[in-house]
Amino acid sequence: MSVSVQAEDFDVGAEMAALAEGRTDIGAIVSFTGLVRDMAKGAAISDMELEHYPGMTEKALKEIEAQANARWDLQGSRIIHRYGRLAPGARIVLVLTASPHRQAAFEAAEFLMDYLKSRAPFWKKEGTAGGGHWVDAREADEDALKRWDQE
Amino acid sequence: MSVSVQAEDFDVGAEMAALAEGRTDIGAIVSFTGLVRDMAKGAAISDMELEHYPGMTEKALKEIEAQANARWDLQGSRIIHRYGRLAPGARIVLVLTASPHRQAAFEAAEFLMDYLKSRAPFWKKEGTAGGGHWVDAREADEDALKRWDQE
Amino acid sequence: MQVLYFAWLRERIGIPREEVETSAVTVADLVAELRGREPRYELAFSDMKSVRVALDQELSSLDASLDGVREVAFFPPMTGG
Amino acid sequence: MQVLYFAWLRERIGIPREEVETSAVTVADLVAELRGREPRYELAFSDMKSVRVALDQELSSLDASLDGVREVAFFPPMTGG
Repeated sequence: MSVSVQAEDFDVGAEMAALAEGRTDIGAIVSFTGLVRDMAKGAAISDMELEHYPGMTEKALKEIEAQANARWDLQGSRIIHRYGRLAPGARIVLVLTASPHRQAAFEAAEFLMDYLKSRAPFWKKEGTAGGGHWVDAREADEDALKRWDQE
Repeated sequence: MSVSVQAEDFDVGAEMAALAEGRTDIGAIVSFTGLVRDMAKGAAISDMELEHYPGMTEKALKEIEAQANARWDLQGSRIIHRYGRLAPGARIVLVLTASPHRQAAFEAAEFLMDYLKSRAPFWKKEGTAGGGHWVDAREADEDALKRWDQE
Repeated sequence: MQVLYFAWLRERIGIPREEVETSAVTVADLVAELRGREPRYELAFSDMKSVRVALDQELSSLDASLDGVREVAFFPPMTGG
Repeated sequence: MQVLYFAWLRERIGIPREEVETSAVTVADLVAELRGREPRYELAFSDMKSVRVALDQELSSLDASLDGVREVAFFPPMTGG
Protein backbone atom coordinates (compact mmCIF):
# COMPACT_ATOMS: atom_id res chain seq x y z
CA MET A 1 0.00 0.00 0.00
CA SER A 2 1.45 3.30 -1.03
CA VAL A 3 0.22 6.73 -2.11
CA SER A 4 2.03 9.62 -3.85
CA VAL A 5 0.81 13.11 -4.68
CA GLN A 6 3.37 14.72 -6.93
CA ALA A 7 4.01 17.17 -9.76
CA GLU A 8 6.42 14.75 -11.49
CA ASP A 9 5.50 12.17 -14.09
CA PHE A 10 5.58 8.45 -13.23
CA ASP A 11 6.72 5.23 -14.96
CA VAL A 12 3.94 2.62 -15.08
CA GLY A 13 6.29 -0.28 -15.89
CA ALA A 14 8.65 0.60 -13.04
CA GLU A 15 5.76 0.99 -10.57
CA MET A 16 4.35 -2.37 -11.60
CA ALA A 17 7.77 -4.03 -11.26
CA ALA A 18 8.17 -2.53 -7.77
CA LEU A 19 4.77 -3.89 -6.72
CA ALA A 20 5.61 -7.44 -7.83
CA GLU A 21 9.30 -7.34 -6.80
CA GLY A 22 10.49 -10.65 -5.40
CA ARG A 23 6.98 -12.13 -5.21
CA THR A 24 5.65 -15.27 -6.85
CA ASP A 25 2.20 -15.37 -5.22
CA ILE A 26 0.49 -12.68 -7.33
CA GLY A 27 -1.94 -13.89 -9.99
CA ALA A 28 -3.22 -10.62 -11.44
CA ILE A 29 -2.08 -7.00 -11.69
CA VAL A 30 -4.48 -4.37 -13.00
CA SER A 31 -3.36 -0.85 -13.85
CA PHE A 32 -5.39 2.21 -14.67
CA THR A 33 -3.67 5.24 -16.19
CA GLY A 34 -5.62 8.47 -16.67
CA LEU A 35 -4.40 10.92 -19.31
CA VAL A 36 -5.11 14.54 -20.28
CA ARG A 37 -7.31 14.54 -23.40
CA ASP A 38 -6.92 17.16 -26.10
CA MET A 39 -10.68 17.69 -26.43
CA ALA A 40 -13.57 18.19 -24.00
CA LYS A 41 -17.17 18.79 -25.04
CA GLY A 42 -16.00 19.57 -28.57
CA ALA A 43 -13.46 22.24 -27.53
CA ALA A 44 -9.70 21.87 -27.98
CA ILE A 45 -7.79 21.75 -24.69
CA SER A 46 -4.43 23.52 -24.59
CA ASP A 47 -3.53 22.33 -21.10
CA MET A 48 -4.96 21.25 -17.77
CA GLU A 49 -4.24 22.76 -14.38
CA LEU A 50 -4.74 20.39 -11.46
CA GLU A 51 -5.24 22.06 -8.10
CA HIS A 52 -5.33 20.04 -4.88
CA TYR A 53 -5.54 20.44 -1.12
CA PRO A 54 -2.10 19.58 0.29
CA GLY A 55 -2.41 17.55 3.46
CA MET A 56 -6.00 16.49 2.90
CA THR A 57 -5.16 14.91 -0.47
CA GLU A 58 -2.67 12.45 1.00
CA LYS A 59 -5.08 11.61 3.83
CA ALA A 60 -7.98 11.04 1.42
CA LEU A 61 -5.92 8.81 -0.88
CA LYS A 62 -4.64 6.71 2.03
CA GLU A 63 -8.20 6.31 3.34
CA ILE A 64 -9.46 5.27 -0.10
CA GLU A 65 -6.62 2.78 -0.45
CA ALA A 66 -7.25 1.34 3.03
CA GLN A 67 -10.93 0.87 2.15
CA ALA A 68 -10.02 -1.05 -1.01
CA ASN A 69 -7.60 -3.26 0.91
CA ALA A 70 -10.23 -3.96 3.58
CA ARG A 71 -12.78 -4.91 0.97
CA TRP A 72 -10.73 -7.04 -1.43
CA ASP A 73 -8.00 -9.63 -1.03
CA LEU A 74 -5.19 -7.43 -2.36
CA GLN A 75 -1.49 -8.29 -2.29
CA GLY A 76 -0.48 -4.74 -3.11
CA SER A 77 -1.82 -1.43 -4.31
CA ARG A 78 -0.43 1.88 -5.47
CA ILE A 79 -1.98 5.30 -6.14
CA ILE A 80 -0.09 8.16 -7.80
CA HIS A 81 -1.91 11.42 -8.56
CA ARG A 82 -0.21 14.40 -10.16
CA TYR A 83 -1.00 18.09 -9.72
CA GLY A 84 0.09 21.25 -11.52
CA ARG A 85 0.00 22.14 -15.21
CA LEU A 86 -0.24 19.18 -17.60
CA ALA A 87 -0.22 19.05 -21.41
CA PRO A 88 -2.60 16.92 -23.51
CA GLY A 89 -1.35 13.32 -23.52
CA ALA A 90 0.26 13.69 -20.08
CA ARG A 91 -0.38 11.07 -17.41
CA ILE A 92 -2.56 12.32 -14.53
CA VAL A 93 -3.22 9.34 -12.33
CA LEU A 94 -2.08 5.75 -11.79
CA VAL A 95 -3.89 3.04 -9.86
CA LEU A 96 -2.35 -0.43 -9.47
CA THR A 97 -3.88 -3.44 -7.75
CA ALA A 98 -2.43 -6.93 -7.28
CA SER A 99 -4.39 -9.97 -6.17
CA PRO A 100 -4.37 -13.77 -6.43
CA HIS A 101 -7.50 -13.49 -8.62
CA ARG A 102 -8.41 -11.26 -11.54
CA GLN A 103 -11.89 -10.28 -10.36
CA ALA A 104 -10.60 -8.74 -7.11
CA ALA A 105 -7.85 -6.84 -8.93
CA PHE A 106 -10.31 -5.43 -11.49
CA GLU A 107 -12.98 -4.50 -8.94
CA ALA A 108 -10.55 -2.85 -6.54
CA ALA A 109 -9.02 -0.77 -9.36
CA GLU A 110 -12.48 0.39 -10.50
CA PHE A 111 -13.46 1.17 -6.90
CA LEU A 112 -10.31 3.24 -6.39
CA MET A 113 -10.88 5.20 -9.61
CA ASP A 114 -14.55 5.84 -8.76
CA TYR A 115 -13.53 7.19 -5.36
CA LEU A 116 -10.68 9.29 -6.74
CA LYS A 117 -13.07 10.92 -9.22
CA SER A 118 -15.46 12.25 -6.58
CA ARG A 119 -13.79 12.00 -3.18
CA ALA A 120 -10.18 13.08 -3.59
CA PRO A 121 -9.66 16.85 -3.27
CA PHE A 122 -8.51 17.62 -6.80
CA TRP A 123 -9.99 20.21 -9.16
CA LYS A 124 -9.31 20.39 -12.87
CA LYS A 125 -9.20 23.58 -14.91
CA GLU A 126 -9.07 23.17 -18.68
CA GLY A 127 -7.39 25.77 -20.84
CA THR A 128 -9.22 26.49 -24.12
CA ALA A 129 -9.10 29.25 -26.76
CA GLY A 130 -12.01 30.86 -24.88
CA GLY A 131 -10.07 30.89 -21.61
CA GLY A 132 -9.76 28.52 -18.68
CA HIS A 133 -12.76 26.86 -17.10
CA TRP A 134 -13.24 24.53 -14.17
CA VAL A 135 -14.37 21.03 -15.04
CA ASP A 136 -17.81 20.27 -13.62
CA ALA A 137 -18.28 17.16 -11.53
CA ARG A 138 -20.19 14.59 -13.59
CA GLU A 139 -23.37 13.08 -12.24
CA ALA A 140 -22.24 9.79 -13.82
CA ASP A 141 -19.20 9.80 -11.52
CA GLU A 142 -21.39 10.25 -8.46
CA ASP A 143 -23.61 7.40 -9.69
CA ALA A 144 -20.56 5.20 -10.29
CA LEU A 145 -19.69 5.63 -6.64
CA LYS A 146 -23.12 4.51 -5.43
CA ARG A 147 -22.83 1.01 -6.85
CA TRP A 148 -20.17 0.20 -4.22
CA ASP A 149 -22.64 0.95 -1.40
CA GLN A 150 -25.23 -1.45 -2.72
CA GLU A 151 -23.08 -4.53 -2.58
CA MET B 1 -5.55 -3.66 -32.47
CA SER B 2 -2.81 -6.19 -32.24
CA VAL B 3 -2.31 -9.75 -31.04
CA SER B 4 0.84 -11.75 -30.24
CA VAL B 5 1.26 -15.38 -29.26
CA GLN B 6 4.84 -15.88 -28.16
CA ALA B 7 7.23 -17.79 -25.91
CA GLU B 8 9.12 -14.60 -25.02
CA ASP B 9 8.37 -12.31 -22.09
CA PHE B 10 6.88 -8.84 -22.70
CA ASP B 11 7.42 -5.34 -21.29
CA VAL B 12 4.16 -3.81 -20.01
CA GLY B 13 5.51 -0.24 -19.91
CA ALA B 14 6.84 -0.46 -23.47
CA GLU B 15 3.58 -1.95 -24.76
CA MET B 16 1.59 0.80 -23.08
CA ALA B 17 3.88 3.49 -24.51
CA ALA B 18 3.49 2.00 -28.00
CA LEU B 19 -0.30 2.05 -27.68
CA ALA B 20 -0.37 5.75 -26.71
CA GLU B 21 2.51 6.81 -28.99
CA GLY B 22 1.92 10.27 -30.52
CA ARG B 23 -1.70 10.43 -29.35
CA THR B 24 -3.34 13.05 -27.13
CA ASP B 25 -6.95 11.88 -27.41
CA ILE B 26 -6.78 8.91 -25.02
CA GLY B 27 -8.36 9.40 -21.60
CA ALA B 28 -7.85 6.00 -20.01
CA ILE B 29 -5.55 3.00 -20.40
CA VAL B 30 -6.28 -0.21 -18.50
CA SER B 31 -3.82 -3.08 -18.34
CA PHE B 32 -4.25 -6.59 -17.05
CA THR B 33 -1.20 -8.76 -16.43
CA GLY B 34 -1.64 -12.41 -15.49
CA LEU B 35 1.20 -14.13 -13.62
CA VAL B 36 2.14 -17.71 -12.70
CA ARG B 37 1.35 -18.26 -9.00
CA ASP B 38 3.55 -20.41 -6.79
CA MET B 39 0.57 -22.13 -5.18
CA ALA B 40 -2.64 -23.75 -6.43
CA LYS B 41 -5.19 -25.46 -4.19
CA GLY B 42 -2.65 -25.59 -1.38
CA ALA B 43 0.08 -27.28 -3.44
CA ALA B 44 3.39 -25.64 -4.34
CA ILE B 45 3.83 -25.09 -8.08
CA SER B 46 7.32 -25.63 -9.49
CA ASP B 47 6.47 -24.43 -13.00
CA MET B 48 3.66 -24.13 -15.50
CA GLU B 49 3.57 -25.54 -19.02
CA LEU B 50 1.30 -23.65 -21.40
CA GLU B 51 0.22 -25.60 -24.46
CA HIS B 52 -1.67 -23.93 -27.29
CA TYR B 53 -3.07 -24.61 -30.76
CA PRO B 54 -0.86 -22.75 -33.23
CA GLY B 55 -2.94 -21.17 -35.95
CA MET B 56 -6.23 -21.33 -34.09
CA THR B 57 -4.83 -19.36 -31.15
CA GLU B 58 -4.01 -16.30 -33.25
CA LYS B 59 -7.42 -16.50 -34.97
CA ALA B 60 -9.26 -16.79 -31.66
CA LEU B 61 -7.40 -13.85 -30.11
CA LYS B 62 -8.04 -11.66 -33.16
CA GLU B 63 -11.74 -12.53 -33.07
CA ILE B 64 -11.97 -11.77 -29.36
CA GLU B 65 -10.21 -8.45 -29.88
CA ALA B 66 -12.48 -7.53 -32.80
CA GLN B 67 -15.54 -8.28 -30.65
CA ALA B 68 -14.26 -5.96 -27.90
CA ASN B 69 -13.59 -3.21 -30.42
CA ALA B 70 -17.06 -3.60 -31.93
CA ARG B 71 -18.68 -3.41 -28.51
CA TRP B 72 -16.75 -0.55 -26.88
CA ASP B 73 -15.38 2.77 -28.06
CA LEU B 74 -11.72 1.76 -27.97
CA GLN B 75 -8.82 3.79 -29.31
CA GLY B 76 -6.45 0.87 -29.11
CA SER B 77 -6.07 -2.64 -27.74
CA ARG B 78 -3.34 -5.21 -27.36
CA ILE B 79 -3.28 -8.88 -26.41
CA ILE B 80 -0.09 -10.83 -25.71
CA HIS B 81 -0.29 -14.46 -24.57
CA ARG B 82 2.75 -16.58 -23.86
CA TYR B 83 3.15 -20.34 -24.23
CA GLY B 84 5.81 -22.84 -23.12
CA ARG B 85 7.35 -23.46 -19.72
CA LEU B 86 7.01 -20.60 -17.22
CA ALA B 87 8.35 -20.23 -13.68
CA PRO B 88 6.30 -18.89 -10.73
CA GLY B 89 6.17 -15.09 -10.94
CA ALA B 90 6.47 -15.11 -14.74
CA ARG B 91 4.07 -13.04 -16.84
CA ILE B 92 1.56 -15.14 -18.83
CA VAL B 93 -0.80 -12.69 -20.47
CA LEU B 94 -1.21 -8.98 -21.14
CA VAL B 95 -4.38 -7.17 -22.12
CA LEU B 96 -4.35 -3.43 -22.82
CA THR B 97 -7.31 -1.21 -23.66
CA ALA B 98 -7.39 2.52 -24.40
CA SER B 99 -10.53 4.66 -24.53
CA PRO B 100 -11.68 8.23 -24.05
CA HIS B 101 -13.55 7.06 -20.91
CA ARG B 102 -12.54 4.84 -18.01
CA GLN B 103 -15.66 2.69 -17.95
CA ALA B 104 -15.19 1.46 -21.53
CA ALA B 105 -11.50 0.73 -20.93
CA PHE B 106 -12.25 -1.27 -17.76
CA GLU B 107 -15.18 -3.21 -19.24
CA ALA B 108 -13.36 -4.10 -22.45
CA ALA B 109 -10.32 -5.35 -20.51
CA GLU B 110 -12.54 -7.54 -18.29
CA PHE B 111 -14.41 -8.83 -21.33
CA LEU B 112 -11.15 -9.74 -23.07
CA MET B 113 -9.85 -11.56 -20.00
CA ASP B 114 -13.14 -13.45 -19.51
CA TYR B 115 -12.98 -14.60 -23.13
CA LEU B 116 -9.32 -15.53 -22.99
CA LYS B 117 -9.96 -17.71 -19.92
CA SER B 118 -12.54 -19.93 -21.62
CA ARG B 119 -12.38 -19.35 -25.37
CA ALA B 120 -8.71 -19.12 -26.33
CA PRO B 121 -7.11 -22.52 -27.05
CA PHE B 122 -4.59 -22.62 -24.22
CA TRP B 123 -4.15 -25.39 -21.67
CA LYS B 124 -2.18 -25.09 -18.46
CA LYS B 125 -0.27 -27.92 -16.82
CA GLU B 126 1.03 -27.24 -13.32
CA GLY B 127 4.14 -28.97 -12.07
CA THR B 128 3.98 -30.07 -8.41
CA ALA B 129 5.97 -32.44 -6.19
CA GLY B 130 3.32 -35.06 -6.99
CA GLY B 131 3.80 -34.66 -10.73
CA GLY B 132 2.24 -32.51 -13.41
CA HIS B 133 -1.50 -32.07 -13.71
CA TRP B 134 -3.74 -30.23 -16.12
CA VAL B 135 -5.60 -27.26 -14.67
CA ASP B 136 -9.36 -27.79 -14.72
CA ALA B 137 -11.56 -25.15 -16.32
CA ARG B 138 -13.35 -23.25 -13.56
CA GLU B 139 -17.12 -22.99 -13.59
CA ALA B 140 -16.68 -19.42 -12.30
CA ASP B 141 -14.85 -18.57 -15.54
CA GLU B 142 -17.70 -19.91 -17.64
CA ASP B 143 -20.15 -17.91 -15.51
CA ALA B 144 -18.03 -14.77 -15.89
CA LEU B 145 -18.43 -15.13 -19.63
CA LYS B 146 -22.21 -15.31 -19.47
CA ARG B 147 -22.64 -11.83 -18.04
CA TRP B 148 -21.54 -10.36 -21.38
CA ASP B 149 -24.44 -12.07 -23.17
CA GLN B 150 -27.04 -10.63 -20.85
CA GLU B 151 -26.23 -6.98 -21.52
CA MET C 1 -9.58 29.52 12.56
CA GLN C 2 -7.95 29.07 9.17
CA VAL C 3 -10.42 29.20 6.28
CA LEU C 4 -9.24 27.81 2.91
CA TYR C 5 -10.75 28.23 -0.54
CA PHE C 6 -10.07 26.09 -3.61
CA ALA C 7 -10.74 26.21 -7.36
CA TRP C 8 -13.43 28.72 -8.38
CA LEU C 9 -14.22 29.56 -4.75
CA ARG C 10 -10.60 30.67 -4.38
CA GLU C 11 -10.81 32.66 -7.61
CA ARG C 12 -14.08 34.40 -6.71
CA ILE C 13 -12.98 35.30 -3.20
CA GLY C 14 -9.53 36.22 -4.47
CA ILE C 15 -7.42 34.57 -1.76
CA PRO C 16 -6.45 30.94 -1.03
CA ARG C 17 -6.77 31.21 2.76
CA GLU C 18 -7.38 33.60 5.62
CA GLU C 19 -7.56 33.68 9.41
CA VAL C 20 -11.15 34.24 10.51
CA GLU C 21 -12.25 35.24 14.03
CA THR C 22 -15.76 33.97 14.46
CA SER C 23 -18.26 32.77 17.01
CA ALA C 24 -20.21 30.81 14.37
CA VAL C 25 -21.52 27.53 15.79
CA THR C 26 -21.98 25.61 12.55
CA VAL C 27 -20.50 25.70 9.05
CA ALA C 28 -23.77 27.23 7.80
CA ASP C 29 -23.42 30.05 10.36
CA LEU C 30 -19.88 30.72 9.13
CA VAL C 31 -21.03 30.80 5.50
CA ALA C 32 -23.81 33.29 6.42
CA GLU C 33 -21.25 35.46 8.21
CA LEU C 34 -18.84 35.42 5.26
CA ARG C 35 -21.62 36.19 2.76
CA GLY C 36 -22.50 39.28 4.80
CA ARG C 37 -18.97 40.64 4.46
CA GLU C 38 -18.52 41.57 0.81
CA PRO C 39 -20.05 40.86 -2.63
CA ARG C 40 -17.17 38.53 -3.59
CA TYR C 41 -18.11 36.19 -0.71
CA GLU C 42 -21.80 36.59 -1.53
CA LEU C 43 -21.01 35.53 -5.12
CA ALA C 44 -18.73 32.63 -4.11
CA PHE C 45 -21.36 31.17 -1.78
CA SER C 46 -24.42 31.98 -3.92
CA ASP C 47 -25.03 28.38 -4.94
CA MET C 48 -24.43 26.18 -1.91
CA LYS C 49 -25.41 23.03 -3.85
CA SER C 50 -22.01 23.43 -5.56
CA VAL C 51 -20.02 23.96 -2.37
CA ARG C 52 -18.38 21.21 -0.34
CA VAL C 53 -16.71 21.63 3.04
CA ALA C 54 -13.91 19.87 4.90
CA LEU C 55 -13.29 20.33 8.63
CA ASP C 56 -9.70 19.68 9.68
CA GLN C 57 -9.21 17.91 6.31
CA GLU C 58 -12.19 15.56 6.62
CA LEU C 59 -15.21 15.91 4.33
CA SER C 60 -18.12 17.22 6.36
CA SER C 61 -21.51 18.90 5.94
CA LEU C 62 -22.95 22.39 6.24
CA ASP C 63 -24.80 21.64 9.46
CA ALA C 64 -21.67 20.33 11.19
CA SER C 65 -20.42 22.01 14.35
CA LEU C 66 -17.25 24.12 14.30
CA ASP C 67 -16.46 23.28 17.90
CA GLY C 68 -12.73 22.64 18.21
CA VAL C 69 -12.17 22.94 14.46
CA ARG C 70 -8.94 24.67 13.41
CA GLU C 71 -9.15 24.44 9.60
CA VAL C 72 -12.24 24.89 7.43
CA ALA C 73 -11.97 24.42 3.67
CA PHE C 74 -14.57 25.33 1.04
CA PHE C 75 -14.41 23.95 -2.50
CA PRO C 76 -16.52 22.80 -5.46
CA PRO C 77 -17.35 19.10 -6.01
CA MET C 78 -14.07 17.28 -6.53
CA THR C 79 -12.90 16.24 -10.01
CA GLY C 80 -9.91 13.99 -9.44
CA GLY C 81 -8.82 10.88 -11.27
CA MET D 1 -8.39 -35.40 -42.68
CA GLN D 2 -5.92 -34.20 -40.05
CA VAL D 3 -6.99 -34.96 -36.48
CA LEU D 4 -5.25 -33.05 -33.68
CA TYR D 5 -5.18 -33.73 -29.94
CA PHE D 6 -4.22 -31.30 -27.18
CA ALA D 7 -3.43 -31.39 -23.45
CA TRP D 8 -4.54 -34.60 -21.71
CA LEU D 9 -6.25 -35.90 -24.87
CA ARG D 10 -2.86 -35.72 -26.58
CA GLU D 11 -1.21 -37.45 -23.61
CA ARG D 12 -3.79 -40.26 -23.41
CA ILE D 13 -3.79 -40.93 -27.13
CA GLY D 14 -0.01 -40.56 -27.23
CA ILE D 15 0.31 -38.49 -30.41
CA PRO D 16 -0.33 -34.82 -31.19
CA ARG D 17 -1.86 -35.40 -34.62
CA GLU D 18 -2.61 -38.04 -37.21
CA GLU D 19 -4.08 -38.41 -40.69
CA VAL D 20 -7.42 -40.24 -40.49
CA GLU D 21 -9.27 -41.78 -43.42
CA THR D 22 -12.93 -41.80 -42.49
CA SER D 23 -16.42 -41.68 -43.90
CA ALA D 24 -17.85 -40.33 -40.64
CA VAL D 25 -20.60 -37.77 -41.30
CA THR D 26 -20.50 -35.92 -37.98
CA VAL D 27 -17.95 -35.26 -35.25
CA ALA D 28 -19.82 -37.73 -33.01
CA ASP D 29 -19.47 -40.44 -35.72
CA LEU D 30 -15.73 -39.78 -35.87
CA VAL D 31 -15.42 -40.02 -32.08
CA ALA D 32 -17.31 -43.35 -32.11
CA GLU D 33 -14.99 -44.64 -34.85
CA LEU D 34 -11.86 -43.59 -32.93
CA ARG D 35 -13.14 -45.11 -29.67
CA GLY D 36 -13.57 -48.43 -31.45
CA ARG D 37 -9.92 -48.50 -32.47
CA GLU D 38 -7.93 -48.98 -29.28
CA PRO D 39 -8.25 -48.60 -25.48
CA ARG D 40 -6.18 -45.37 -25.47
CA TYR D 41 -8.84 -43.69 -27.67
CA GLU D 42 -11.62 -45.25 -25.61
CA LEU D 43 -10.02 -43.76 -22.49
CA ALA D 44 -9.39 -40.34 -24.04
CA PHE D 45 -12.99 -40.00 -25.21
CA SER D 46 -14.63 -41.66 -22.17
CA ASP D 47 -16.01 -38.40 -20.76
CA MET D 48 -17.31 -36.32 -23.67
CA LYS D 49 -18.54 -33.56 -21.30
CA SER D 50 -14.85 -32.69 -20.94
CA VAL D 51 -14.05 -32.72 -24.65
CA ARG D 52 -14.27 -29.71 -26.96
CA VAL D 53 -13.89 -29.76 -30.72
CA ALA D 54 -12.70 -27.28 -33.34
CA LEU D 55 -13.32 -27.75 -37.08
CA ASP D 56 -10.79 -26.00 -39.28
CA GLN D 57 -9.76 -23.98 -36.22
CA GLU D 58 -13.27 -22.78 -35.30
CA LEU D 59 -14.97 -23.97 -32.12
CA SER D 60 -17.79 -26.32 -33.05
CA SER D 61 -20.02 -29.02 -31.57
CA LEU D 62 -20.20 -32.81 -31.54
CA ASP D 63 -23.21 -32.92 -33.84
CA ALA D 64 -21.53 -30.74 -36.48
CA SER D 65 -21.01 -32.11 -39.99
CA LEU D 66 -17.52 -33.01 -41.18
CA ASP D 67 -18.40 -32.19 -44.79
CA GLY D 68 -15.46 -30.36 -46.37
CA VAL D 69 -13.53 -30.21 -43.08
CA ARG D 70 -9.77 -30.67 -43.35
CA GLU D 71 -8.69 -30.28 -39.73
CA VAL D 72 -10.45 -31.59 -36.62
CA ALA D 73 -9.03 -30.82 -33.18
CA PHE D 74 -10.06 -32.39 -29.86
CA PHE D 75 -9.13 -30.82 -26.54
CA PRO D 76 -10.30 -30.25 -22.95
CA PRO D 77 -12.07 -27.03 -21.90
CA MET D 78 -9.64 -24.18 -22.46
CA THR D 79 -7.74 -22.58 -19.59
CA GLY D 80 -6.12 -19.50 -21.05
CA GLY D 81 -5.51 -16.08 -19.54
